[in-house]
Formats: sequence, structure tokens, C-alpha cells
Amino acid sequence: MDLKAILEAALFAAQRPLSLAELEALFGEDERPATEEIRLALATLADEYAARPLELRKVASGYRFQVRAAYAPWISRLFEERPGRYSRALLETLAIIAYRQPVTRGQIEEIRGVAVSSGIIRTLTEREWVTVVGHRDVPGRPALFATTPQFLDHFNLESLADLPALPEFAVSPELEDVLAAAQTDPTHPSEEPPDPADAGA
Amino acid sequence: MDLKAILEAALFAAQRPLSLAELEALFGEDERPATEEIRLALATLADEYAARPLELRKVASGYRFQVRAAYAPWISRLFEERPGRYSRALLETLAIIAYRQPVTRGQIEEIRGVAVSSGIIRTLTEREWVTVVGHRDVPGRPALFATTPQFLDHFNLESLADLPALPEFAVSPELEDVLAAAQTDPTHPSEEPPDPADAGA
Amino acid sequence: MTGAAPAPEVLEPVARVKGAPVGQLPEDLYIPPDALEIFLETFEGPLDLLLYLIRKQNFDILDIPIAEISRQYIGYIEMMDSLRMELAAEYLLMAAILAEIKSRMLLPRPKETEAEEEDPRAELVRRLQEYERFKAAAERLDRLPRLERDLFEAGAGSDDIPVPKVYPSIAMKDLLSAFQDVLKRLNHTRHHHICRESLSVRERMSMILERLAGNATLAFETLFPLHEGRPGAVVSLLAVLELGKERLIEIIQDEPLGALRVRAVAATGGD
Repeated sequence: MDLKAILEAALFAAQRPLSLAELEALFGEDERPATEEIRLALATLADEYAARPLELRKVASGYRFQVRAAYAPWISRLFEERPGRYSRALLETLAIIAYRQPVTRGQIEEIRGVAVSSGIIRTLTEREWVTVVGHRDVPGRPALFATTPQFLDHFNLESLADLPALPEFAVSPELEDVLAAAQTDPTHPSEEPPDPADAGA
Repeated sequence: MDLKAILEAALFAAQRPLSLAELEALFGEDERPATEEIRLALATLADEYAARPLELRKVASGYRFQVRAAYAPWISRLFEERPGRYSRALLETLAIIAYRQPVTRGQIEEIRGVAVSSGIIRTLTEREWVTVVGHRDVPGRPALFATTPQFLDHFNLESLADLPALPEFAVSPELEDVLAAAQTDPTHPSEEPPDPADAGA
Repeated sequence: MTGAAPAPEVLEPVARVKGAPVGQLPEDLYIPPDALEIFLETFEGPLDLLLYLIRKQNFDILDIPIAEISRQYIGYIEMMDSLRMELAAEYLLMAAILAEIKSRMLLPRPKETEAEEEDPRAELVRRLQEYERFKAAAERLDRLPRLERDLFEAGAGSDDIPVPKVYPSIAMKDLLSAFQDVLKRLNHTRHHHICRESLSVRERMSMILERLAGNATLAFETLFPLHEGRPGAVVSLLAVLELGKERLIEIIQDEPLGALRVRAVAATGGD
């Protein structure tokens, strides 16, 4: 049986990202291919889907097939529930946790200048985007929050390093608009992440 | 946008069968293709996947991409159920069956002093370590459980006699009793009254 | 995404309109009555409101005209107050900070210390810049293609594929210790005989019952395989006798001195 076809079948059957280790474990000990062979087969597979509405993408917890963003207008009609629009407060809190992790609630509040509602922290932890990774050794032992692989998976990222760069200086609103235009255009080349399967990481 | 590609994207995104009506509903009123066009596109799509490990199938509730059955040996490893460790109650039940077979559930309960859950008996029989070798002729006709050759195999034993002895427990006069009782009357009534718990077993 | 911010326009000092009917507020500050509740939600806090005022008027964030900004900020706060809106404490705290900075700016500073002394606005500027970075980061995060909104996981059915079970293993020592626990408990509660010698007998009992499950009766002698020799015969005999004692089998003899047969007391089966 063809290695590539087995990987393809498994990635579609799993309905979640599969790590290289999980892909290797599909095979019995006597027939197990080398990791390098699996990587190669995944790259070929990604190429074969280049002209299809699906793409093979590597995200934090592994490889997955996903429908390309260009099809969202039709696909979203399939789902009754509109995808949640997240409030600015939630997104700002999430951004601070993502870029400054691990952080305490107090540190988030210091940056935002307002109290962080418990509802936001609850939503973020219930979605499994954020988790408590420890406690700060100061009075009250406040929880330290960090993002999870599920957060990266959901935002189509492979690692925290793939997050858009945090602006180093205050950017003028005009420049911000230019950046915004570039990023919302799904066919914009700079937006397209590198080919999932050939990433050696 | 290509009709066929939109259908393909939707079928993979839905993760459930989609009816023709649902496929039509993907499109706005102004762009909605005729049912015949959708059928045709689906047929083309099915052809395009002919050489892949997936097939477009029509099932009762609609169309869906499925992993071809030939890939089951690998795919099934994805879904392996790994129940946790066995409970103390299960170990005790198994030990009693091993050392005291053939025994009824009522007798096991009498020895353990607590009820034996059906789940434990089911697990042990599913695992093929325990089997029913007969029924006791008392009200309710409770099943008599004994261990199997698979049980011996798992513990690398040739026979039950190879089960480790429990030296700290003195040899009882039971063997003498058996001989004595048997010599006088082979149908000597059991010293153990029928256990009422057996009736419900 | 500067949100619900109105079109850029030079701000009037809003303190003048304190208490005035909403409709007479300068256009830039005009907030439709049904949107009053939304106003505070439009701004994510005092830093956000300040940033809005600064950006809207193209002030240099590094050289904020603090008197002007303070007046406008306090104008908003007073308007909120006059409209009886609940103001988060953070907004009032910021008003106090602005007033303090303003007063420090007004104080004449000796020339020689001016170089070392920090600009009273420095800390506020640092906070504003830091907040602005994360505000921008949040907007970029929101624009990332995201699962369930822009991207959808692709899956195919695999219903016909069986789900194998991988069973946990048991070590002999665990089985033994479980049994020892049972026996210890038994010793505490009642007198019960568990004798190890009968193990091979018990195994033989199971075997005989299993054989009887497939046969109505068995000839007594077939229960004694010759190749097992004398010890085997003893084990078999004990097993037959124990089964008889437990009323699991019957030993039948149709006529005096006739052949002995063994049958299960009740019809047995593997069910």
C-alpha cells in the first residue's frame, strides 16, 4: 500500500491535526517508514492538492487538511451558528497573553488600563486557547496565563513565532490601514503561509 | 468561483453527508445552479477522486467523502481505544475466579463482601479471560465462571496449578472434608446454601 | 479598525456643553441617545479614549499638548457624568493623572535640573504606546485567517472502519496482591477456607463442566485420561467428587454394577 495514500486517508479520517509521531504510529513496527519519508510524502501530497479547494497545512499540533479561506463565503452557509465575533476586549487580552506570556491578570490590566473581566478569561480558557501555566511567586500567587497549541491551531499558526510581529513603535493610522488592507486580502502573497508540508521544522 | 470546487470544499468541511438540497443552499439565489448541474459536478468530482484513498459516496442522507475501506488496517490505529488501568475490584474478581473456579457471581460477592458490577464481568469475558462453563442448579441458575486458556497465556502459565501459592494461608482441612463427604454420598448437599444474590445474577 | 469613532474633525472644548441637551453637543461629540450605552464600550478604557483623542487630531504622541488633551478628556468624562452613565473608576483615575501631569508641566523648572528630570508626560506616553502596540496586535490577530470563520477543517467519513480496543495488561504480582487483600479481609470477617492444593482440582472441575456443556452425559472413565497417570486420576476424582458435592454434576448408574455416567445437574451452556 502506498505510504502517501495512507497518510492522506488518515489525515482526512482523523478530522484533527495529526503530528508526525501520530502519522508514524499508523504503521506497524515492521513497516514503519522513516520520518524523512513521511515528510517527503506529505510534501508531495500538498503539491497534489495545490489546484484543489483544500490545502495541507502544518499547524501547532500537526498536519491537517483544511478548506482554503477563499471558500468561506459558501462554506459558512453550512453552519447555522455564525462564527463568534470576538470583542475588542477579548482580542486585546488574548494578544497580550500571546505576546507577553506568561502573564498575570494584573499585568494584562496594567497594559490595557482597565480591569479584565472574569468572563473574558473564562471564555479564553473554555475555548482552550489560554491556560494557567503556573503562579507568580508574589503575594496572592496570581495565575500565570499562556496560550495553548489549540490557540495556534485555531489561528492557523504553527508556532508563536508565526504571530504577526508586534509593532515596535507606535504606527500611524495611515500605515496601519495599509497593513490592514494587505492582510485582509486572502490572495495577497505575503499573507499566504509557507507551504505546510515542506516546512522542515 | 468554480461550482465543482465549492461542492468539494463543502463536502469536506461539513464532516457529514450533505443532501442535494443542502448543496443547493450553499449558493445565493442569484447564483444558484440547477440540480442537474450539481449532479454533474458531483459525478466529475467522484471521477477525480478515483485514484485517491477517498471516494465520494451517496448514502441515505446525501453525499459524503469517505475513506476507502482498504485503508482500514492503518486508519483503525487512529481510533484505538485504550481503556485505563483495571480497577482493584476487577483484579480481585479475576483472582477469585482464578483460584476458586468454577464460581458464581454470588460466591464472588460473598468472598469479596461487596457486589460485583456487571461491567467487571463483561470486561473479563470480553477480554476472554473468563468464560461461563455452566450453571448452578439453584434458583436463578446462576452462571459458573472459570478462567480460559487465554488467561493462562496472558500470565504465561501452563495450567492453573502454576498459579503462585499463597504461603501465608494455612492449608485448610477442606480437602479432607471433600474426600470424607464424597465417600459417604456423592450427591452430598453443598455446605454452602444457595446464595440469594445468585438469583438476580 | 478604529471602531465606532466618528469622522475626524477638530474637537470643541466639550466642557462648555456640560448639562446641555444631547442634540446641541458639537457634532464630534454627538452621541445618539440610543447609543449612549455603547459609548463606553466603544472605548476599551481611558488609554483607548486618550489614544483616540490624540490620533484623531494628529497630535504627536511623543509631544502631547497635555493641557488640550486634558480639557477634552475631562469634557468627555463630565458629559458621561451629566448623562448619568456609570463610569469605570479607571476613567476617573486617568483624569486625576492628567490633572497632575498638567500641574507639573506648569511648574517652572530650574534650567540645570531640566536635563535630568523626566518629562512629566513620559510615563503616560510609555503606557499609551504600549497599549497602542497591543491594540494593533489584537486587530492583526483578528484578521488572521481563523478556523470556523475563514478556514474549515476537512474531514472524510470513516464509519466502516472498526475501532480496535487495546487492553491494559495485568502483572501477576498485581493479581496476587489483589487476591491476598481479599483473603486478608476474609480472615477479618469470617472463617473461610481457601486451599491452594485444590487449584488443579478446581481447574479440572472447570474442564469437566466445559466438556459436559457439549455432551448430555459422559462415561465416568473418560474423565480419567490414562496418560496423566496416577496423579492425574486423583485430581480428576477429586474434581468429580467436588462437583458432586457442590451439586453441579450427578453421577448416575442405571443398574447395579452398571457403567457410571456423569451429567450436569442442569442443562448447561455457554450462554
